[in-house]
Amino acid sequence: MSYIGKPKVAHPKMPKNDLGLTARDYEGTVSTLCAGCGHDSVTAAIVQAVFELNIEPHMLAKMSGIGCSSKTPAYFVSGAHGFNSVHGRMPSVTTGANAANRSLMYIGVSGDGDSLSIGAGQFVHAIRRNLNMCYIIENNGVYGLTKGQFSASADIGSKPKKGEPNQQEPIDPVSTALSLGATYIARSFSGDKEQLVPLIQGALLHEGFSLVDVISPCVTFNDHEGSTKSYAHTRQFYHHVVDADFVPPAEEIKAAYAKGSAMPVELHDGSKIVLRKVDEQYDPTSRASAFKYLRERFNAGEITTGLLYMDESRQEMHDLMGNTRTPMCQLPLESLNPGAGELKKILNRYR
Amino acid sequence: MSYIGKPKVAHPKMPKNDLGLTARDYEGTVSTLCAGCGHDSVTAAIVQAVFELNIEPHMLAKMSGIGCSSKTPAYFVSGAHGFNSVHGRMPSVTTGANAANRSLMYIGVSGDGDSLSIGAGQFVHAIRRNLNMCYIIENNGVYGLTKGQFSASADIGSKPKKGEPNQQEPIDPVSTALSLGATYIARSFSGDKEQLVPLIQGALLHEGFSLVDVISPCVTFNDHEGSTKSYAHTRQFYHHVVDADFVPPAEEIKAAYAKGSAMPVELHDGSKIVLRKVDEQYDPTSRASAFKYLRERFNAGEITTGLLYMDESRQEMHDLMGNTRTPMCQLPLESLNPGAGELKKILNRYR
Amino acid sequence: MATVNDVVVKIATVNGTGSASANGLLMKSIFRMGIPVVGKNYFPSNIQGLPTWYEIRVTGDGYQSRSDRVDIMVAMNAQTYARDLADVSSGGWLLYDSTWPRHKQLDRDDVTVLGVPLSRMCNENFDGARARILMKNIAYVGVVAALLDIDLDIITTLLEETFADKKHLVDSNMKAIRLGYDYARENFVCPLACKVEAMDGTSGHIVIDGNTAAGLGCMYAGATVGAWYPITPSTSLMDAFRSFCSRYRTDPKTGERTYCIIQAEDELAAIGMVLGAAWNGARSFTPTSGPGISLMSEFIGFAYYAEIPAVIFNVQRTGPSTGMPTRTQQSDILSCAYASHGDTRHVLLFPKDPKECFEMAQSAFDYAERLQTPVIVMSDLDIGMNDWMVPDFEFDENVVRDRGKVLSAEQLEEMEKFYRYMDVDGDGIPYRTLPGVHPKGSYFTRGSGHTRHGAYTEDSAAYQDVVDRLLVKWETARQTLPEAEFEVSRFNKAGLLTIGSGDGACVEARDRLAAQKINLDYCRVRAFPFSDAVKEFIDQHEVVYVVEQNRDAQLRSLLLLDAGVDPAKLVPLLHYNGMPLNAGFVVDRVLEEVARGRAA
Amino acid sequence: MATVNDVVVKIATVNGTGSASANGLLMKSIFRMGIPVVGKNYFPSNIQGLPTWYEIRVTGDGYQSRSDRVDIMVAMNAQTYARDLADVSSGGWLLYDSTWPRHKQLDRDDVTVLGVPLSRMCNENFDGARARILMKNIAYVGVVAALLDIDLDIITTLLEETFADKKHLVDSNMKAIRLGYDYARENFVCPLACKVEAMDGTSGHIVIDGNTAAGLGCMYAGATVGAWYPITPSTSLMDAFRSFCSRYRTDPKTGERTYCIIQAEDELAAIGMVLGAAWNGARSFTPTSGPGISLMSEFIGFAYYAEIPAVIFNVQRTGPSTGMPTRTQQSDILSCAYASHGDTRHVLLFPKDPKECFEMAQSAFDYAERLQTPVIVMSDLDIGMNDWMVPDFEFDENVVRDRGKVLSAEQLEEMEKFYRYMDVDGDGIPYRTLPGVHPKGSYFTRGSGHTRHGAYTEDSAAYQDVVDRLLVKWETARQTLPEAEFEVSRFNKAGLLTIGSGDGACVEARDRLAAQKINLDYCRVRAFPFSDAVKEFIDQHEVVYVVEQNRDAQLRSLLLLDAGVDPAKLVPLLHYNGMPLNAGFVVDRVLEEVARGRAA
Ligand SMILES: Cc1ncc(C[n+]2csc(CCOP(=O)(O)OP(=O)(O)O)c2C)c(N)n1
Ligand SMILES: Cc1ncc(C[n+]2csc(CCOP(=O)(O)OP(=O)(O)O)c2C)c(N)n1
Ligand code: SF4
Ligand code: SF4
Ligand SMILES: [Mg+2]
Ligand SMILES: [Mg+2]
Repeated sequence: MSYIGKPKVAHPKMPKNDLGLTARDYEGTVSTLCAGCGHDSVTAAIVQAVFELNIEPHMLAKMSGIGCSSKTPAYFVSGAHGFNSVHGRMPSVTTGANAANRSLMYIGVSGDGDSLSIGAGQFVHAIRRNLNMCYIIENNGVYGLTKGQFSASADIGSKPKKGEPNQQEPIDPVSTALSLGATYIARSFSGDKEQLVPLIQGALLHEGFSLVDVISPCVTFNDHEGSTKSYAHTRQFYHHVVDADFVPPAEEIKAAYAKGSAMPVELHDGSKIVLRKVDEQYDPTSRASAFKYLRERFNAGEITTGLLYMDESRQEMHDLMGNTRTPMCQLPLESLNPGAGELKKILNRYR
Repeated sequence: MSYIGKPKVAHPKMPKNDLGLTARDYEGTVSTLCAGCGHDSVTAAIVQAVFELNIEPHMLAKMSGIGCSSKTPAYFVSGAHGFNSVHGRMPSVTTGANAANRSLMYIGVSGDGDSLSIGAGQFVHAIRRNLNMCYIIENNGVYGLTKGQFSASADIGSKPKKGEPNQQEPIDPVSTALSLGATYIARSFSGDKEQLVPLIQGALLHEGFSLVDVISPCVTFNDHEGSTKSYAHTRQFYHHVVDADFVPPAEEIKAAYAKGSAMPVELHDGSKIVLRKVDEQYDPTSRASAFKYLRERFNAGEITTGLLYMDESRQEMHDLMGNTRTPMCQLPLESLNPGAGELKKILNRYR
Repeated sequence: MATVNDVVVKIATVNGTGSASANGLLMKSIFRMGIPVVGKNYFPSNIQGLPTWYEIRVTGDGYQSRSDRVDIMVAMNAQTYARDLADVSSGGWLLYDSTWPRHKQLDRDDVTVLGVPLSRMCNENFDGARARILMKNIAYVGVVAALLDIDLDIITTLLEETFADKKHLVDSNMKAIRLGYDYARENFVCPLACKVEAMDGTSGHIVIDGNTAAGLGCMYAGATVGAWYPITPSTSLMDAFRSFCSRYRTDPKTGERTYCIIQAEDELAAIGMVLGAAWNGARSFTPTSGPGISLMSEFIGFAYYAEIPAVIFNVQRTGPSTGMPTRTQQSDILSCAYASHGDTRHVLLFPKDPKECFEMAQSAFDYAERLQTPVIVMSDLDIGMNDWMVPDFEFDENVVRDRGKVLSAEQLEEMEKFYRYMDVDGDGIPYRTLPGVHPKGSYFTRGSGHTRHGAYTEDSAAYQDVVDRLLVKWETARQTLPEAEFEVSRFNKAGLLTIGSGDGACVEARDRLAAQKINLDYCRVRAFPFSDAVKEFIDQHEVVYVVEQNRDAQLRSLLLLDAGVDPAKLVPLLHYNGMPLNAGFVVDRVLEEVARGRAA
Repeated sequence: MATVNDVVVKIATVNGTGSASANGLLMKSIFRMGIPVVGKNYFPSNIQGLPTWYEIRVTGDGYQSRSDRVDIMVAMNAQTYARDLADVSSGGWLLYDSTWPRHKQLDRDDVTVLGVPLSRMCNENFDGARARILMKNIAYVGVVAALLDIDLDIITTLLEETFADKKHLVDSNMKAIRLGYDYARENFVCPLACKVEAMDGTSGHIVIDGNTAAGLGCMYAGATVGAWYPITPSTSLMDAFRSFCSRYRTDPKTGERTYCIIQAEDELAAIGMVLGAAWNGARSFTPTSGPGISLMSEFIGFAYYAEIPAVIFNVQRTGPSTGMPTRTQQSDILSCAYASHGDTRHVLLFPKDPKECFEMAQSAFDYAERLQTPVIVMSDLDIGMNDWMVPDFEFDENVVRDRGKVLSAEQLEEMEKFYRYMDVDGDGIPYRTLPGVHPKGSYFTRGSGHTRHGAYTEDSAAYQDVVDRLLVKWETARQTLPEAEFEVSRFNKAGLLTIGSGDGACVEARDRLAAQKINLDYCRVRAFPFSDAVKEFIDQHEVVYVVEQNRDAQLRSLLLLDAGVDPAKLVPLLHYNGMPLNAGFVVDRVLEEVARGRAA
């Protein structure tokens, strides 16, 4: 939705990445979201993440469904192809896209409505396939675009602007993903870019399904008092357990980590994620203990954030199937059939 | 599917329940499933469960989707109304049916394909609403009716009759239900009627969503060596943790429980479920610890069965909404509008 | 040209700035003066910050459709200024906020530009950013009131009603109104040549949108289960049902509810819930729009074949796929008529305005229960979300609603054996039973092949027997559904035929064409399958102009297939750019066809 | 009546007992004798224990459709004995297992009953329950071989081929064959009056089912991504694709695959995957059946509007809803042609047999990529799952497949700016780009309103511009798609028109009618939209009998809507009980119409 073009004049002194591009080159058209919408902050975090990762814009594929959140791929990396599909079906489109071309990097942006209601089935099955993608849920507890109905992530007791508080058990994408065995699971907050950017970077580089659940308040319909997805509530009950830093392949890990221990995990491309435990108790490598911890904190009213679970050992979809590394869509058509002679032989089986 | 009628002659000495009905009165038409199919044993368990519970046949509603498993409601309680819906959509139909008439007892029979693939979204949301129903998954790891494709519950490494072993992470309905907060979660085995019958009885009487995940081998497509959903494999790795006994309202709990401690839980109608802990470690009242335990056993290759989680404190769908106890469908139409006079007043708001 | 009670005011603003209530106030105040009005809202598919327009047509002669001209443009949005100025009809006026300079180059000789320093006035008189923005909108209402000569007392009363408990809001709003009003009277010749005058054209009428009317109708119909998934432009239907029910269907003492609204996880689930509830005997419904219909189609076919009542409101929007969710069209006619695979066809009702939404919301349940099949009420965004002036709704408490052929416990007790799908009465409609009523009533509902007895079958003859009977039922439906509306004279060779929201523009177009000596008979179809009278209407004319709001002549297609009329007679007049139909379009297209030698 | 190479054998068994391979053996052996055969399998929608039938028509004159008589009934299923006996044509034979007594009361004077103690013989000669059941089936093959005079050497060869590595199985099977064969020769007059004789009617032909052929076609087309959700009767299409690919598209050394088959979680996901893959430039497809089409319809509309190629195989089955999944019909024509809400229409291809399944499986990708739109190949259960005798498939390695208008990196490099939805060539087909190819190619694919430049829009004119262009593309499709097949003589006033699997019965019916001096011209339509020649064919005849396998005359409906022909000319001949069409039905219905005074 772009009535106004955005001027793309970059200041000559703007920092450039290894490709010689500035952050400006990773922007999109002007956002049409409400002023202050959390989603715009996530957009900014994505811009920074891909800029810093030196991703060639046209090698990124931006996938989405329908919703305010799902509109955002238009607002970052104009140079990337985008696919704004139908409501709740981004995962299947991304699955097919990835099946056809595994050489692109896939970033999917979805909403809590898009992923946890109409899209719940597809969300679950993308995880099951360990689809190689970064899946971001811009989680605001409501349907923004259809004007403020509760979504399935609304917490019990969370109050709407008018009407009665939600009574239904929320679906927590993180626990669901843990129960299903997603291989990279993070939670963050649109208001915490520092935490969010490296989590997205890790998610982009992790080979397999990466979930980044971002609390992203809807200022228009769900940012009032009593809402558990408001800026105020999130800030108050926000609890980092494992933060992450992303370290590109070439660089050495030299930063000093003040709080907690640091644990570097090597990714497939040689880069590293350094996990910084803020909470010593937390073990981001065990589904069982992660789940237990999360539930206990949830019961205590806390919002646990950070890189909550990571498993680099499981193969992603193509490798599970034993597929060629050449993108399917680049295989020459002629190479894909055994020819007229072989056809004759095949037919002989049917005589 | 009934080419042959089933003779309904009950032996005069057959035991009768409080309604004066024999188990025969709770049978259905002749099964058209393969000889030896696990689903037929589940059918038998259901017959026994409802017979013993003295349920009036026409007060039971039998709901299903599509699949061999989903056919079974035709094979029990002919006197009950049945709704064989479309593939994967039994939960929504049951939700609507229950919304309209909360006085019936709802038993839904589904398959792993029906519930975990096409029906995953509806399954998840029925749990979220705490819909008052007994939801049975006849889990055989394959699509029986479409001839043996792996389902989403197939275990990693499980071998098909021909072709390659499954590589994808299974969806375990029990862990998923735990992560979503289902209020009664059980797992059993079609070959263990003794364990299964009381679990179904408890599920029927529990006010809220009850899941009974039953390993129910498909003899035709998934009962060979190497299959983790075969009779042999299940028997071998089967591990009871909490068994349950059902005690009707009137009766006192008098049985002596040999192994482990017994814990009676009172249900809404005054009857009780007595949990018999087979494994002392197991705590069926904590989602967090149940999940942890299940994953650990799963990693050890064990199939944990029994009444795995129970929470009598949460309200079911109607009560969450504050609905009248009178079934909606029995409210006289005339009582449902404020009349012509009030209409005039309403219209005045629009002048 | 000087006119009285014939003026079109269009207001261009940015959404999310509170202009909606200002525009409503303006429209209502004219209505309260007894002058018929038409209001149309053109809003973007986002929440805040994009251009939005509101158009008020003051129509002393009571036409129902939007106009094709703009007399006064209130150009409050700099972003669309150029386009808005271009839209003004020759001789018209453009009102703008003169606090800031404007593009003088764009000026038109034939448009009078009126500048009012709205922002400045409001900044001087009000505190706080939000209040200043809101009051700017109210202030332009004051300006327009002065320009058109709207009664300020009526505006005051309306504000008092709106802010019954908040006197200070009445005062601040009136202050803003006054700012605009006084500025206009001081600086311009007021009223303009196009002005309003109190008349008696609105008594016995209300101003309401179709979704609210349908929601109210559902409550009056005794619907108890509503399942839905939010989608523009149908969302406000369930909102209305909820708000009426929370007032009238909640026990004041216990708080107990006699309605159950379920926000489903998607449309597949919503329709599943409706079927489950209907199977159990509740009146149940779901409102949706195009994409929802696509998703519901498997279940709609199930309901057709298993013969389960279901009421679906399709508030149609523009386009295939997501299209333009905030624009109107009638483009789901084919997809609804034949929703689902296999041989299926479905009953459609076509309300023309909110009043028929109210009525059909009730009768839809009767038809669904009588015919044991889905009934789709084909509303659209124009009807559903715009404010229409319509005659007061009526409700006759003595009418006993049709619940169809449902066997009672007593009837079952007396029967030897109940068979679900037997055509006992020869009308193609079998008897049904409700779960829990009587042991003899039990049967197994299925979408797989079944016999007239309700048993599973794969037998060719037994299968065909049932689907053939469904055709008998279809003919019963044809006889049962609401008759079309006709206006026929003996002399006319040509007719105009339309459905739903096309009515207003067609009625007006007929008048305008008649003024040019082109007389057309008229038929407004109200249901599918079509009655015999519709077929006769077509048969009796040389040419029938079929006016509809889609690209593919979908209504015309159904007429060919279901009424079996001569295609040569049916000339499509297609309007599908997403804007509501207007009379000008119909007039122009008919004139074009007449010029080409078509009968008139 | 004594006949040579004109006999129908029907075998009634219970499913899950291994009779399928016995029946295949019987059919194949006749085919190997050079005699044309037609095989039809009528199986239940369950896995084991229900009645199932296999029908072999030996048709020396090479007709393709099932017959309307049964000469020899092999009644192996006590449950259906009565019905099977009733099905035998007068003068025919019934073969049964005389190990057990049978219902003598049911006997017919005009049917010769032949008892063979199959179970007893097999119990005496084989060990183990499973082997005995299997061998009983093989034994009746022996009996029939004797009765018809089938060459035992051919049977032996076939068994040797089947059990190449398992000599002992060849022996045991031959032993069972011998048991039946010898018993028959000893006890009955062999061969019967209806018998077979080697001829040269099958060279250059194969026996194959349509799903296997389509799967093979997909491999030859270079499809790389197949996404699907299992559903009868389409499942075996993906099975075939998988098995061909595992043989020919797997690197023998590394095991690396150049194909990616994804079993989706449902049909909504399957079509989503196809679109995602096609968007990225892979040839991708999904096989499904009716319920799957309903579920896919939202996405099909998206693909139409966003202009994404997609190949869908709809192997149609009987009924609305779940219907009869193991019976055939052509009843998804309307739902596929107009799948999805809004103004949408889709390209359909109608293969008549497995050979055309092979060919259209390839050309479908060409059309989809050329037209940038979904293409639905409308097969059915009869074609897809039955064994058809068809001419050898051909594959020309020199034909360069049409990948449509895809801009290369070089082309993009040279362009100033790329706009996704511009009609550069005037054929309504825009250019597209693939992700990852070139920075200049990037654009945002969306199902919401967009302009010719690919930008989001809510502007009426910009919106209409794009949907109007889609109509231009539709006309290009009309010119592009495969032409219908015609047989026209100058003298005939009436024509027969059909699609797909209706061909065989129509061809045969024409011959039979001609024998009665009723000569009909013929048109077999192969694609929708219809070519001009189809319209001309109809225009040039006084009456055209439209033969189709559904209740609602769906093909006729499309002809009215898309070809704009005179409805009075199109007489529907509808067959929809789930059995494959046969010539007798067509002949009878034409005669009825002629008797009523229709042209012939
Ligand atoms: C099939 C279908 N149903 C309904 C809609 C209407 N719709 C658009 S966005 C949306 C919900 C969006 O919620 P969420 O994904 O949480 O996004 P947010 O706007 O909150 O970012 C709905 C229901 C649709 N576009 N398609
Ligand atoms: C929409 C739709 N897609 C596909 C099918 C085909 N289908 C029938 S049953 C089934 C799977 C059943 O598997 P499961 O639920 O595990 O039941 P089981 O037969 O194993 O008991 C499928 C895919 C269908 N009926 N409807
Ligand atoms: S409605 Fe909410 S989610 Fe949507 S743009 Fe506005 S603030 Fe963001
Ligand atoms: S196929 Fe499998 S699941 Fe189906 S009836 Fe047979 S054994 Fe049971
Ligand atoms: Mg949201
Ligand atoms: Mg299964």
